[in-house]
Amino acid sequence: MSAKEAKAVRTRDEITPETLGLTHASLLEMYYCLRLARAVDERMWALQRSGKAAFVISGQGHEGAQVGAVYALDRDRDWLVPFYRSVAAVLLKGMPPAELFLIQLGRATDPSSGGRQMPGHYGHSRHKILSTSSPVATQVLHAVGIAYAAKVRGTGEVALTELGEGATSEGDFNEALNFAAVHRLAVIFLVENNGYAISVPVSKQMAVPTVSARAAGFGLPGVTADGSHVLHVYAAAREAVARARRGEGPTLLEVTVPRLTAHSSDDRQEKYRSADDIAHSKEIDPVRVFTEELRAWGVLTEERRREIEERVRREIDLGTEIAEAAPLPDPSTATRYVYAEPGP
Amino acid sequence: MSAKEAKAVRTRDEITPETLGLTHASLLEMYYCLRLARAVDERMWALQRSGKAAFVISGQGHEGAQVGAVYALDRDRDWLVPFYRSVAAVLLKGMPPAELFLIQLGRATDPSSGGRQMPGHYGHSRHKILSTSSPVATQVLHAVGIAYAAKVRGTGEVALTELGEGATSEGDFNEALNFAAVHRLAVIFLVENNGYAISVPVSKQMAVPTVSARAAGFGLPGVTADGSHVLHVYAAAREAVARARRGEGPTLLEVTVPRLTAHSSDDRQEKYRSADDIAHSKEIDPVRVFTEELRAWGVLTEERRREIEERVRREIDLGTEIAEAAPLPDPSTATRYVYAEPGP
Amino acid sequence: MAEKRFIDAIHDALHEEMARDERVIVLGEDVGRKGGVFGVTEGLYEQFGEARVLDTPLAESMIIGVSIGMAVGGLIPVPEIQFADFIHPAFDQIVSEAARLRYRSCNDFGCPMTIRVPFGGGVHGALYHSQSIEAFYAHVPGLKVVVPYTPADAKGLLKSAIRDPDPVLYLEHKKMYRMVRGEVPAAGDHTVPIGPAVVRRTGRDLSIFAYGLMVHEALQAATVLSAEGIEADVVDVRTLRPLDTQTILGSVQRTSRALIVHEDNRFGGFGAEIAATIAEEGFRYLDAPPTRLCGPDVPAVPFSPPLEDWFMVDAEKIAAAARRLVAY
Amino acid sequence: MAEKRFIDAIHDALHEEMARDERVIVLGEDVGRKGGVFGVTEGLYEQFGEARVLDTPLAESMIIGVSIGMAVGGLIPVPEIQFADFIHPAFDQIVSEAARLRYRSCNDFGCPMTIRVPFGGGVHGALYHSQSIEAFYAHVPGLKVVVPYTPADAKGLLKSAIRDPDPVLYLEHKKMYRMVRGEVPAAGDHTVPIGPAVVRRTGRDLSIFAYGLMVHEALQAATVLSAEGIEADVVDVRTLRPLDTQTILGSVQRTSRALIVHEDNRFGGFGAEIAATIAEEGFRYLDAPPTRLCGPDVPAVPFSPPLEDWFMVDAEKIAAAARRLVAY
Ligand SMILES: Cc1ncc(C[n+]2csc(CCOP(=O)(O)OP(=O)(O)O)c2C)c(N)n1
Ligand SMILES: Cc1ncc(C[n+]2csc(CCOP(=O)(O)OP(=O)(O)O)c2C)c(N)n1
Ligand SMILES: [Mg+2]
Ligand SMILES: [Mg+2]
Repeated sequence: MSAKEAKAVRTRDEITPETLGLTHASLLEMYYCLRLARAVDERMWALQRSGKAAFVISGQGHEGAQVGAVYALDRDRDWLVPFYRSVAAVLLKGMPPAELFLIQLGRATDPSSGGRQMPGHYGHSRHKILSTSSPVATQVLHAVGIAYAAKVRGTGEVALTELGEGATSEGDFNEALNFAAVHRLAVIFLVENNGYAISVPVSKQMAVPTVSARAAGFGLPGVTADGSHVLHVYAAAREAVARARRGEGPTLLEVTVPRLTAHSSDDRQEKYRSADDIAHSKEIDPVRVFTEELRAWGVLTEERRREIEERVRREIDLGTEIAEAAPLPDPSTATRYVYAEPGP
Repeated sequence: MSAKEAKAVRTRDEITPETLGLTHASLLEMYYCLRLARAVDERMWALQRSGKAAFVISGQGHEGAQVGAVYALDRDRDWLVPFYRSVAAVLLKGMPPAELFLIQLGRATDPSSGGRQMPGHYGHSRHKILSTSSPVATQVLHAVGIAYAAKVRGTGEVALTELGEGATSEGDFNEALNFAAVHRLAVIFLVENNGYAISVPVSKQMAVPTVSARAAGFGLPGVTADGSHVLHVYAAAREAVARARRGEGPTLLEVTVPRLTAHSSDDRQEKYRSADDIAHSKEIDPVRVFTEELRAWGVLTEERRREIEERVRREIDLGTEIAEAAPLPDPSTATRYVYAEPGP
Repeated sequence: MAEKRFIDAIHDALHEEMARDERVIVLGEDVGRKGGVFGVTEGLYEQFGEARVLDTPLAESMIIGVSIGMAVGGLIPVPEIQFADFIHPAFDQIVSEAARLRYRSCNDFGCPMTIRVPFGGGVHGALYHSQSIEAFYAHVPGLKVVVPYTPADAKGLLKSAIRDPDPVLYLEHKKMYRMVRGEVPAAGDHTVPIGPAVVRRTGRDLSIFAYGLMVHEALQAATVLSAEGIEADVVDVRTLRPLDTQTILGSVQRTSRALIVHEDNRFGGFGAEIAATIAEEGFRYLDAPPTRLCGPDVPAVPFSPPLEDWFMVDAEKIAAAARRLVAY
Repeated sequence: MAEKRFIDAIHDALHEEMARDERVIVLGEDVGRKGGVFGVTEGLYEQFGEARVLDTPLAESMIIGVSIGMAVGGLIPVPEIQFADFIHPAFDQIVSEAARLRYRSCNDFGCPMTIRVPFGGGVHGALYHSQSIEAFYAHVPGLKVVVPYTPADAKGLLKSAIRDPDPVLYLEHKKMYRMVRGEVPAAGDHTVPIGPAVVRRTGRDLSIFAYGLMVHEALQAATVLSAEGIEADVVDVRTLRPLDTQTILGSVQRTSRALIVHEDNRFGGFGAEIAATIAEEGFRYLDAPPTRLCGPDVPAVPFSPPLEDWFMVDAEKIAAAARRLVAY
């Protein structure tokens, strides 16, 4: 083993609940979030398969990255600028499952868009979650602008934005890194690298093995964390948030994650992914890995697991019920809010 | 002196006509190009000041970078994708001074645009110089596409494209680096870093000291050469061309250059540049430095210098005469070539 | 003749042009191994190899910018933009570069390139997978813009576009891929010239001008109207730039009434150009105001079915507008 | 009242709004220490500091994208795009993001932002420093587009734009900066509402619709025409979106003849929308075809003086078109 490898292993060994100062309660909260996100996501697929929803785009496999990162934020004060896989992130940031199903089913009371956007386009001003669009990478600049505003206004807010590794090929991502570095803004670029942009493998997207390598050339730190291990992500994100809070500027935090589903319900991944690749993804599933880790650390008893499972199931069922009972939008509202309406 | 500094100095010392295998004839050809470019440029300003030309954008200070780089190309086979400061580059690539004045004066026989474009928008298919537009950085992708075509068609062509450091903030530049690296294309990105994007100093454009630092994160080599020393640029460019020719891919070649004039005839640089800064630029003028170097190396006698000076003056005068005598475009031609015209 | 789906006609044109001319190269997001998100480029990667069927990184400005360079370098690129909604990052490369290269160089350089773009709504695609973009690009001198409706035109226009020496924006309505079928000449080299519009149905009472999916809806409306005694001339505009004003004015001359239909937002949409041309050049023929029926002025198509239905122009809405116009 | 140049009116509006509301922030290429390439932001950097008058890196998509984030974060950004010709890289951020944020979030988020953009030809700027871009953006639901002509409007509309809760594209014709002078109310808080057009001159024989520099040319033409006994109504459209169709139709009702003038290319230009609206809603008033006089359909303005003169619409060309229209 080379010295470098030894150091990497040591660093990873050092990431334990103890070294991070995480209580059992915190660990179980993270666990609950992972399970909840997975369950919400699975229900979204069920709704689609049963013909109730037109489309799903999934966060399965990305939960470790998102829970690890968002857990490091001040969830009341900081901003989340999400993307279409941000199921776990928006749940942890405060949106209840029912709201995600309202979005999924395009109901009038969908809090993100009133049924105007496709599933997966999250947003919620009260939770400081910026509205999501579909063009990839545009949101990265918005996060940077939010961080600039925070700096000028002295609010101490940090902005965390999420994107896929595919989106890092867009000009906007690079322009954002550059501007954030020049102004040392409190923004974290969370790149969830799942190895594919729909069908295009990373090897055809970029000539370097990691996205984080991009950071140095713009003058900000770049880190790659293993998204199968929630605490690895949490450790890296906590450091990035601390840096941002101290006014030392942005961090590019890449997290390697498995994509456990096809790109979306419109895709068939068997066409371009080998059976081995798909099988390997399942092995590094962060939910599975964290479950094992918590058991090994003696945090998760079988009883606790069942309790959480039960709670998640109830919440999902309740959320689905609420969403299914909610009305579809009335076409007479369709012309509203192209522009602000005059106040009362 | 640290080991690193020592190495840098040694490396620089190694760059001599001898180590590069350059004959006196070659050195004098380079010198002639530098002087010619400077003289053409000065004449362009004179034409503007006398009211004959509406506008000048100048290459003064960039000649060392351009002559050094273009000299490393196979000027018949390879492509130049220039920008508005490419006076020296297009001269060396084959355009005679008269053509630059035809462009400057917007004459019907301007070979780049028939008087349709502003001064400084070079192009010439016969010389494999791609037509220039004004939006910065767009051309970088064109050079990459040319290199892709060369690869597919097996022509062995290399594409050299020029841009300023300011243009590296645009998304297109970054998208181009990425694509070129993925496909290991025979393209050289020549960034002429003159410290300013109009009035905006490098410190407000980027958080890193050199543009070449950007390269590694995209998976291509990045080099910074000192544009005051033509042979330093030539050495770096020759290496980049050789790499490209061997099929090993692109190089980001940054060359630091002084900007000896205002951004253009519409700018007054005293507003944003200190007197010291402007004075320092003059000291590192590549024409001046190369003249001294050639003298020191015993290549340039006073007699030779005068001969070259004389030749340059004749060519400039002749070129100006031709251009001034040329007709302005006839408005009846203005609708032509929006689309291809049917062949005979 | 063989009956083909709209999507197959496009596929076949690509296949034949690639086989015919090795300079033709297809590039874009997921066009290779996956065969495109809609399956249009299915099989090309296997047949022509990855150098000519290129899965690009996710960057539209790059896709077009690199294509321009390819064209200069002697290839004939056929870039695909995955959804019309995502062409906007490439706006500068298309408008400032591809469209102007020939003019600005006074014919020294050209830019043969066909940009294939799936567009349009009615597919639950919401704000960002439903957009119509023709108005932006039909305004740009130096570009040609085509919107086929029949499979035969889809094939023939694509072949013409690929052989055209100038950049062509080829808009394919994604709802039509598997919905529209039609005869396509099987043998020979079937091309359809860029430019001429075509009258799909003749009638004396009003002219309906449409393109893409809206021709389908207009023809259905015409059938309904015919049963009521109203005979519509239905003109499939097909090429938006250059626009066939002769065929358009000829139709108005016959009917004296013009209904212009498109799915894109009304205000500043392409219909305004057709209406303005008719008003200006066909003024003497008109017995009623040239009338537009278009998508409402909200940002593209909202998602939820009641909202989407509200947005989309269909046969019923066309028939209603036609009745009003005839009654004018 | 004080006589001001067009450029000073814009400068003053920026200055007053920055002084009035510390959330207002100016950003763009060279807007800081240099005071803008045209001098519009002169002095703001010195007065308000570099955090609020920001020299950005050279990247238009970034300028707009970051501005959107600033707006979300509680600031009121006033980004400058150095030349209209260079706004295209930001097309996606403007069209997909700024213009849609409110609609797509069903009013949960808004995007107060004023994008200042010098545009237009007649300044030896050639293909890439002369462009008109209003047709692209006036077509976009969610955006407002204003084009002032008088210094008073330049000031008043800019102030209204900055206070508007939605994104406004503010187009300033760069040829007017130092050419056009006019009275600007000196005291108080002078604003001009976004929306209403204004009749600059009344006449019974034809209506001329124009905006920006073309109002200047139209008024000059009207003076010439008046000497010949032709009285033109000249309507300064001022706001392109939302368009004041009432004032436009009112004018046509008085004159029965409409001449629509703009500098941008004719085909698919904004004039088509005005002409189509007049044709559709003012059909009964018309005694002659609504007629457009616009820039020719070549890519922007060629450089050399004879070519530029050929391109530009001016008083003489307007007067000639008006005579033809009145003689119809
Ligand atoms: C500008 C733009 N181009 C294309 C698309 C279509 N598209 C949606 S997701 C996607 C792949 C994104 O890959 P990546 O960024 O790696 O995220 P992932 O889906 O893998 O999480 C593409 C091409 C889009 N949404 N936006
Ligand atoms: C897309 C675009 N935005 C803005 C401009 C206006 N502009 C012309 S040159 C320039 C500065 C370029 O700086 P740099 O790239 O460093 O080149 P330099 O002029 O210093 O050689 C700017 C902002 C432009 N030409 N294109
Ligand atoms: Mg991915
Ligand atoms: Mg520079």
